Amino acid sequence: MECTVRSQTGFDLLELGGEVDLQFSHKLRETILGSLKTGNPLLIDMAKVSYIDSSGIASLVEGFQTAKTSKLQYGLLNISNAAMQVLTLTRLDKIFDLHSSTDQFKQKLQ
Amino acid sequence: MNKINVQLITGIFVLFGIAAFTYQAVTIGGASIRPTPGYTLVARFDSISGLRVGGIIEAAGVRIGTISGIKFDPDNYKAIVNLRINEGVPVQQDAIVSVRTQGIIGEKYIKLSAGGFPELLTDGMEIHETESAVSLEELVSKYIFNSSSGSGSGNNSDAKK
Amino acid sequence: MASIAKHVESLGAYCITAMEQTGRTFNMLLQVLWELLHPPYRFYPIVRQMYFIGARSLTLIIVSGVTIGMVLGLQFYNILQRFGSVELLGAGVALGVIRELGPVMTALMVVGRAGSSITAELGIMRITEQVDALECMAISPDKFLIAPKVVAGLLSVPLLTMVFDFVALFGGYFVGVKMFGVAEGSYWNGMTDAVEWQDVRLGLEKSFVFGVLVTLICCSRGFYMHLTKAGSQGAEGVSSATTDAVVLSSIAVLFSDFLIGALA
Amino acid sequence: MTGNTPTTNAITIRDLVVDYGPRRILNGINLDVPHGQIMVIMGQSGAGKSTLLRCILGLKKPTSGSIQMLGTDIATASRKEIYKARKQIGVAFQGGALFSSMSVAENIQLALHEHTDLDEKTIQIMTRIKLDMVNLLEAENLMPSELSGGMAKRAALARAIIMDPKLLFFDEPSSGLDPSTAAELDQLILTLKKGMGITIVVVTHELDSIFKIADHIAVMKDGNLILTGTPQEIIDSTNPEIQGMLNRKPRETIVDTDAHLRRLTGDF
Repeated sequence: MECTVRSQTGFDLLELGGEVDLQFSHKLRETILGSLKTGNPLLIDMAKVSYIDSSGIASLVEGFQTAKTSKLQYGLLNISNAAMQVLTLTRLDKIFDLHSSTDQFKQKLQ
Repeated sequence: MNKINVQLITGIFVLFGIAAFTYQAVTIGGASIRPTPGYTLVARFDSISGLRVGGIIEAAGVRIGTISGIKFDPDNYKAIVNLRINEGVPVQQDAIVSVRTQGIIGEKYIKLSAGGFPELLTDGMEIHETESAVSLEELVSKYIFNSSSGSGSGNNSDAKK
Repeated sequence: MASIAKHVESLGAYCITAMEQTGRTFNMLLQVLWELLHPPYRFYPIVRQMYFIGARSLTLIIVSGVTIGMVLGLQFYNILQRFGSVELLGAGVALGVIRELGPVMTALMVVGRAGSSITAELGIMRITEQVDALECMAISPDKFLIAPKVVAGLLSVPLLTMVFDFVALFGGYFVGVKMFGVAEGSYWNGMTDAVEWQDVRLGLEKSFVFGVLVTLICCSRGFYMHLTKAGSQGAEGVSSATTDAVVLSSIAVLFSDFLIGALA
Repeated sequence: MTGNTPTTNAITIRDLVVDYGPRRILNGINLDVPHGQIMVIMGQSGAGKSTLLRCILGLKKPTSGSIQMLGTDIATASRKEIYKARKQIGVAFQGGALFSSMSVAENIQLALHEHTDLDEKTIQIMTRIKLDMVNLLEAENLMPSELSGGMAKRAALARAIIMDPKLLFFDEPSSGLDPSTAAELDQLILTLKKGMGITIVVVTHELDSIFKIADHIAVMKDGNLILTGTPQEIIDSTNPEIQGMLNRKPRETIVDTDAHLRRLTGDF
């Protein structure tokens, strides 16, 4: 699993890739929660996610809830097919803020 | 079932059990964490039949120590008894120790009678004046057959028939 | 002739079953030991089982302990009074309770209260495929189900025995001192003089052995229910396995009590 | 791991024989379960379906033969290897087999608690995701004894998929359920296959659900696998036994009055 945070103007971009499974999802959780602590909005790029299981989804959900309570914008970017299937299955595609470009997210920030 | 409740009750149970054990082991069983302060004397008896390790030593009816060990001396067929005397109880060189019985069929214990010498015994020394256990059978037979020998005192080697 | 042969045959079959069961129980002990030596170590399940086997038996143990102490006090007083040595009452009650009755009675109470339900629980888990479900989740039933119960038995039975002994001494005290007027000092001093650390230790050793023996037998009868004749009988099988477990572990307690007494 | 050869099949069974005492229960079974598809093992009770399932799960040692499951030969593997393979599978048992001393949520979380060191919050969200999938969120804190048959089966399914298994076994998903609940479960099985790409093995004798969910069907009778194929192949089969099973004809169309009377009264 790859999981790196990059500072952009006005928000943080988390690039997620590879297989997000039971072994790695606690690292994902820590990264998301750590990033949100800085008080910046968070956009998670999921273009390179080849597999995500429900523990990964759970980490995304927890991040979403944390962002909501601290009134931060929290979005998912370029969701890969593999990830989209799981999101649809768990009916979370209707809950998360899904974006197809960084600009879309930036607009929302203003 | 409440989690905290389970843990609390189990904790109480464990503490209760350990307390009950400590009571038995220390108060009743006589196991002590530290040895009671005192010193050990040695005495040789012809017969101590019935005496046990842990038995009590009395002087004037007061408990002044415990029997800490019993060994057999193969050289002269005698019993070697280690007497643990409490601190602060002086034992004179000519003090007399005798094996006695509580009641008619009760526990055997050791009675210490004071001597007259000013010199006191110290740790590891031996008490020479000993009186052995009185055998009930012996007493009865003496009474019946009107044996001429004196009281049931020690140094009688005909105790066993 | 034929009927004699048949009897001999059934005796043989019985012996083979008994050997198999003993073997399985022993095997279970080895499994439990192996699991206990390997991580992960979990303590909460043991606490939970100690609550069930130990803490919940406390009332029963206290009531029966006091009763046994009172009975001993009464009986010993009647006997000792004839010899005029009622001052030995404390010693008699204490030795009887600490060396023999405490460990044995406690173990039998645990068999009846906790042992039977251990067998029933495991038997039901077996017939409703709960044990299989555990296996399929890659969770060792030995670690998850059996080990906490055996450890809890090993710890709870001695603790219960100590409680039993403690209250029994007071039961004897109540009858001897309060009812019959034995001198209070001679009751307690007689006890202190007569009981040695070795006696307490013997009682304790017995109760450790009983604790393991009882939980192990009850666990193995329930857990391996499917391998016995009872296994194919569903609910009825659970009840017969439970009865078997109670009878067997009671006999095991009494017999090993004799063995330990003889060896010590 | 033994035999970690890349195969296209999730399960490969070769010449599986199981004896129980003198009785032969499985008589040389050969079966392939391809990845990502639903295999239904059907047959009447006593045909050996459950024994086959127990063998695949490693709950029963076969007399001979080999069972490759996700690259592990279950028939010969050590306990450790079997446990490792089992972490990738989920099993929903017939009666649910929920642990009666734990609530539904605790049941579902158990494997996560035992096998992972995930955060408690993550575990809770995962549990709720799975409960939501089986439409059982409201039963989270109920005890198994408070569940209806259908709820227990759904809870068991949620427990089986909590670790996101590659392979899911479902023993009699619709037996003992009313038709609408059964249909709901069938739909759920299909969703799981599509959404998560799980290979699913279903053991059942309910014809209605078989043809709704199956990609492949294996028909068993008296310890033998008499036919394997797609649902269409099964329907088109000319095998009289299979036709008998499918049509469920009455045993005798013309009743021999005398013989039947004798059977009932017991007079011979």
